[in-house]
Amino acid sequence: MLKEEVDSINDELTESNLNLSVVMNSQQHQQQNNLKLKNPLITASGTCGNGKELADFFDINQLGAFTTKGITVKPQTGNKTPRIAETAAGIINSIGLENPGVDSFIKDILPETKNYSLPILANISGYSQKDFITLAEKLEGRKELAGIEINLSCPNIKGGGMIFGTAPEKVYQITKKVREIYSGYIIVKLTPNITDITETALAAENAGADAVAMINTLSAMKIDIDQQKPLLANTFGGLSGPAVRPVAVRMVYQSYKKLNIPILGLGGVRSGSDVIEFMLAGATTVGIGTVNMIDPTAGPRIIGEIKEYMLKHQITNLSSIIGAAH
Amino acid sequence: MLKEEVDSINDELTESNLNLSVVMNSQQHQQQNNLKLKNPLITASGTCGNGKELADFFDINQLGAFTTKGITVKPQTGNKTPRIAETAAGIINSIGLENPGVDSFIKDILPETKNYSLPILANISGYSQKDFITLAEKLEGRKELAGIEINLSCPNIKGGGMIFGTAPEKVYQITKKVREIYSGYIIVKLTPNITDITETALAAENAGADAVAMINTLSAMKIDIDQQKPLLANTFGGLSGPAVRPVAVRMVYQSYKKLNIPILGLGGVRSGSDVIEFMLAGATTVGIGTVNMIDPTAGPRIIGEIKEYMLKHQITNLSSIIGAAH
Amino acid sequence: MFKIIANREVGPGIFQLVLNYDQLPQNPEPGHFFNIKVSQDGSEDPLLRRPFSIFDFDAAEKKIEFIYRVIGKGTKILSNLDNGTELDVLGPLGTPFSLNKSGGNIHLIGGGMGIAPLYYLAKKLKSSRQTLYLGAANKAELEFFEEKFKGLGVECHLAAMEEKLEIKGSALVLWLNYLEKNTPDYIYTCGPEKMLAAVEKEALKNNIGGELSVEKRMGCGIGVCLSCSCESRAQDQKNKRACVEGPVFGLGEVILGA
Amino acid sequence: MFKIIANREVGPGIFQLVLNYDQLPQNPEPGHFFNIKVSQDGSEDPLLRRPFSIFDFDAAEKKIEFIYRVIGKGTKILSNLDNGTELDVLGPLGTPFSLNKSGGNIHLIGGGMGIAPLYYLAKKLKSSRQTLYLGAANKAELEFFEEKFKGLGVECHLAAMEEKLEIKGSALVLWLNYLEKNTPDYIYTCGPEKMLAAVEKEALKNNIGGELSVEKRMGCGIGVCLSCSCESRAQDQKNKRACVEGPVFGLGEVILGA
Ligand SMILES: Cc1cc2nc3c(=O)[nH]c(=O)nc-3n(C[C@H](O)[C@H](O)[C@H](O)COP(=O)(O)OP(=O)(O)OC[C@H]3O[C@@H](n4cnc5c(N)ncnc54)[C@H](O)[C@@H]3O)c2cc1C
Ligand SMILES: Cc1cc2nc3c(=O)[nH]c(=O)nc-3n(C[C@H](O)[C@H](O)[C@H](O)COP(=O)(O)OP(=O)(O)OC[C@H]3O[C@@H](n4cnc5c(N)ncnc54)[C@H](O)[C@@H]3O)c2cc1C
Ligand SMILES: Cc1cc2nc3c(=O)[nH]c(=O)nc-3n(C[C@H](O)[C@H](O)[C@H](O)COP(=O)(O)O)c2cc1C
Ligand SMILES: Cc1cc2nc3c(=O)[nH]c(=O)nc-3n(C[C@H](O)[C@H](O)[C@H](O)COP(=O)(O)O)c2cc1C
Ligand code: FES
Ligand code: FES
Repeated sequence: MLKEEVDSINDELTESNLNLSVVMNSQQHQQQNNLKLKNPLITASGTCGNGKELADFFDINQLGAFTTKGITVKPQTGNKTPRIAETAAGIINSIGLENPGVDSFIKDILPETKNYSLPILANISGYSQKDFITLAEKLEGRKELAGIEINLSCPNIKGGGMIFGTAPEKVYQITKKVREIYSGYIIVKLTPNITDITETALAAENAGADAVAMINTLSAMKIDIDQQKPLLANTFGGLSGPAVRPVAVRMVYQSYKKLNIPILGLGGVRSGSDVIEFMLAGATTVGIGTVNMIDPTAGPRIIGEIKEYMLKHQITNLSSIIGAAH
Repeated sequence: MLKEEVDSINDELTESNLNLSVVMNSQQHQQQNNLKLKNPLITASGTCGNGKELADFFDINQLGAFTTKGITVKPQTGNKTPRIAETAAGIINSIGLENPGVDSFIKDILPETKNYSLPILANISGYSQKDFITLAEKLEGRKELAGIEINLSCPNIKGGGMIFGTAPEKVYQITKKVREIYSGYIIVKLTPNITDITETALAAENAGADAVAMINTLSAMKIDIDQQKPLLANTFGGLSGPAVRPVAVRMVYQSYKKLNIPILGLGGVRSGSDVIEFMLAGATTVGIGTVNMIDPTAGPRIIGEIKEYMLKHQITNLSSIIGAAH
Repeated sequence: MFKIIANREVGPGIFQLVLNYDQLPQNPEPGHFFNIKVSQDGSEDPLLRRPFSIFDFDAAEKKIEFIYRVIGKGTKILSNLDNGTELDVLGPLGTPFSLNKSGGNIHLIGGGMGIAPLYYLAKKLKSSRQTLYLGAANKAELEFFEEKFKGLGVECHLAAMEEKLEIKGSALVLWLNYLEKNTPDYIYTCGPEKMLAAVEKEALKNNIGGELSVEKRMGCGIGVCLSCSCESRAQDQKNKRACVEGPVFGLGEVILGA
Repeated sequence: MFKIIANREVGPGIFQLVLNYDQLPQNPEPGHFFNIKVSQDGSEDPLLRRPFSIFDFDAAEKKIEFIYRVIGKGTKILSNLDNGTELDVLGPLGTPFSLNKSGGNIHLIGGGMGIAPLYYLAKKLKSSRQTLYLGAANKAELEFFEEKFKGLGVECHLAAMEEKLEIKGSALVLWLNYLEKNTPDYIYTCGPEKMLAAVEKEALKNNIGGELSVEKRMGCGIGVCLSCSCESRAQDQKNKRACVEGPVFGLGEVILGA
């Protein structure tokens, strides 16, 4: 295209008439329960605290939605430190779900989210089906929340998350139970530590999940060669960051055509280009995790980069590119 | 330790009395079939051609062993290009096993390896159990080879490698068949695209493999966001390089205590430290793949770095650190 | 915007980094740290920022100064950046030292690069009687700091592990040698966690109050990831984040590890 | 050992990189390429080397010269490296242009950065009658090259996509405009694969022989990984590696893709 032509088109399509909004459809209650977001960016659980800290850096209402740090039934102090190890283009974390427990979450954290005008999602983790039921019951009806994200994939807890997340029938059972109790939007977050993620994704869909999120972290470790022992106090942890993005994008791409529910794609997003990559693969929304730890203003920067891409490619409605790489 | 003390010890332990040799035990024929290597470095299949090219850069006999590019029964021209994509600290390849076929391998390539004095391993891939049987039959008795590496894990071939490699019973069957035919050293190379790699590793052991190699590449993809389509002509490819090392080390660590046969650890090795990391996790030998593509003289450099580590930590016998991080 | 105006070796593998800034969210206090991105031009490795304590600060000239030791990949890359390079820097971060004991008899105890946060502190505590107990591997590592602290009129005692200065040994042993003769009102200490634990134990045993600064592995430095949690000795047992509630803690406030 | 002695912008986003070497395995010929590691100090990202064709070579002064366009992360990082930086460089690699048609009427057809390998070639073909057909986005991208080639006495025809020079269009269209009037004995061409395919087709139709240089995505550049395979038009159908048998191929030798 000649430069003048591009310029003249750009005259028409300007930042102000770009439409970045996306809709995460709901399986259950049709339209009225859809999650409508002003843009596809959703903070990834555990990498953004509960909003307060990032709010020092920018207005987090600019984001599509906010996911809170994972909560459990009881308070947890987490794993021993070191809890984090840096690897090539990635990090391994074994935080171990340090959190104040669901009751404190409801009493102390949820009220604070009232200051925000964006949808809030609570990320929940459990060690048994009963845990998930308790969490769903306690969160049901909480107006502050747009929905919950069931974390079936945390690789840091012995005998816990990982086991549910790799067995399709367990994913189905837990999702189904939670679905019976919780009426808001339900996202099931899946582990990539699995032979075929489409099996667990389909299990979640069949059990009534409104959406799936992929991926949580890849089980990984690092050894301190001078100490000759694992670097993390917990031995194993979860790998995230740019290193894992090619695996995450592959999983989203593989799942897109098999699923009828929307996908929240995440893993290693650093820039607007990466968000576009996930959407082209089939993600309706895209999570930003590790990047916030490095660049606290990543959210608004990425939104700007998405807009640049839309202008360059003359895309008016961002949602039109979902799955376009197939 | 005081500097003088360190110096005085170093006087005794010098480069020349470091022992880097390792032994890969054989399950089958006890001692006489053991693979004795002067050091733990083994070239990873597909990243070093068949030796000739690297030999322009250094004497490859300095390495522990050499693994040839994967061969199939019939010649293959491989996938369409682009066959390679760069990712953060990694690469995705979908070469698609371009190779001249086993007959040409025996006729043209094997004779060339006679110039080398290090053990040569042939990497074999197949689309069916029959393929593996054919390959084993053709390679049985070839004096040029110290052994074969059964690639049950190439993620690039539709309906092929990936499927065998993720089902423990298939791994068992194929290994068993090959074992009945092939009398040299057998390494079974496993895929990391699996929920629990210890299951396939144990299947290989139970079927009579002498060793397992882990990991092959992680299934992955990259999308060209300007073209809005997968960057690789083959859509999917395998991720290798430093990005995957934390996953590979975790898998070796997990498997070490469950297995009685030695592990060839690989995935993302760049330096001597990385070799040490794999050995501490439980690897007896360590593969160097992608690094050779970037630094053709990586082999000798890494050997030097291992020696530095041994001097620093006063380690006389490198094999004494195998599994020491447990 | 931060720009490198000096990045020079001031001891073996020890660098002084001076940055010019155009604006800061607030002026740093002693004990604050900054989180510096060392990879440039979109390289994803190293991925995380690197935390460094403020070593010196000059509001008039808009300069912040750090002292760092080359340890691994990140500091190696940092040490090769040239003057004029623009750096992505977050800070000041964390909770600084309290200066309310100013005027008393103060001991500064630094192990290795633990010296870094103590200089700007000493500057701010100028009205106090200050004694520095500093340990490192060898004399060459200490010279730059000795000169700096002497310039502030701080009494300096130096120890090295590899050669005999005042003693051959650690900052801890050095300090203990003087503790009875010269008992401080308050101490500030920074260094390896094992040393901090030992100093804390001795101080508490002798009923001496003080503060320490810990170096925890950090993911974010801004309180969102909980990588840097320290177990609290307080009743509620709520973990404290080294990057928000710390890196400065009161003696006895958190459980020090290895 | 290779050291940067110049790295400057000579057109919009186009850089000239001059390296001093202390030794080379062999002197480079036109069409050879070098594989340059752009990440420094152990950073693993970008991981792969970046291939660049030799633009100019001076054995007496031990200088090799490249021209590159800033495309993505790798070239961006490269463009920010300062004089004095030591680079890890492999080369010369690949199969160069043959110079046996020297003396005839030669056309050089370059699209965009496809110009890079043609300058040193033109220098070596000095005794021939040479005409350059060069296309780029705009005039600013062409100026540096026009001057260089004119300096060799090469007749230059220039086209741009964004503004009318000799024509408004591609190097291909420009060349076709002249093909009948000035039919060459031999052509050398480099540029986007689509352009190469079109040039090849026209040349073969007109029974003109020649050579082209392809830019294939490379893993290793030394023939070990088979990332750069080109399908051969030869009987045996054996793939050819762009990094070993290429990047220079005879017209019609390999199947050109998109
Ligand atoms: C609050 C705070 C203030 C600090 N102030 C200084 C200072 O003023 N001067 C100075 O020289 N050093 C200081 N350090 C330590 C400094 O951050 C590390 O030496 C540096 O991060 C090492 O990076 P690397 O890439 O060279 O080492 P690598 O070992 O390659 O780093 C790998 C990872 O481990 C982390 N890491 C390694 N060592 C440490 C450490 N000691 N503490 C925390 N994280 C570590 C790195 O940040 C990185 O994420 C401080 C640390 C903290 C937490
Ligand atoms: C034999 C050969 C000679 C070349 N000579 C020149 C030259 O003289 N001047 C010049 O400006 N460019 C030349 N190129 C292209 C140059 O290598 C790429 O522009 C450069 O690698 C882009 O790197 P990047 O990190 O900036 O881009 P990115 O797009 O971020 O690179 C991502 C990956 O794709 C590869 N890649 C991207 N574009 C190309 C391309 N066009 N060809 C091959 N690989 C690509 C990169 O090497 C890298 O592995 C040559 C390519 C080849 C194969
Ligand atoms: C420090 C840290 C803490 C995390 N905590 C949680 C958590 O509590 N619940 C959860 O579902 N995922 C958690 N995750 C996983 C992320 O939400 C995300 O799925 C993963 O990191 C991949 O995305 P990224 O590469 O963008 O970080 C955590 C990740 C990190 C790095
Ligand atoms: C270009 C390329 C080609 C490969 N070809 C083969 C192959 O033919 N057979 C095989 O078993 N593995 C093959 N692999 C996998 C490697 O042998 C190795 O298992 C993997 O790359 C991980 O190690 P690395 O990170 O050190 O490269 C290939 C890898 C690459 C990058
Ligand atoms: S480093 Fe992330 S919370 Fe402290
Ligand atoms: S790039 Fe590896 S063989 Fe050509």
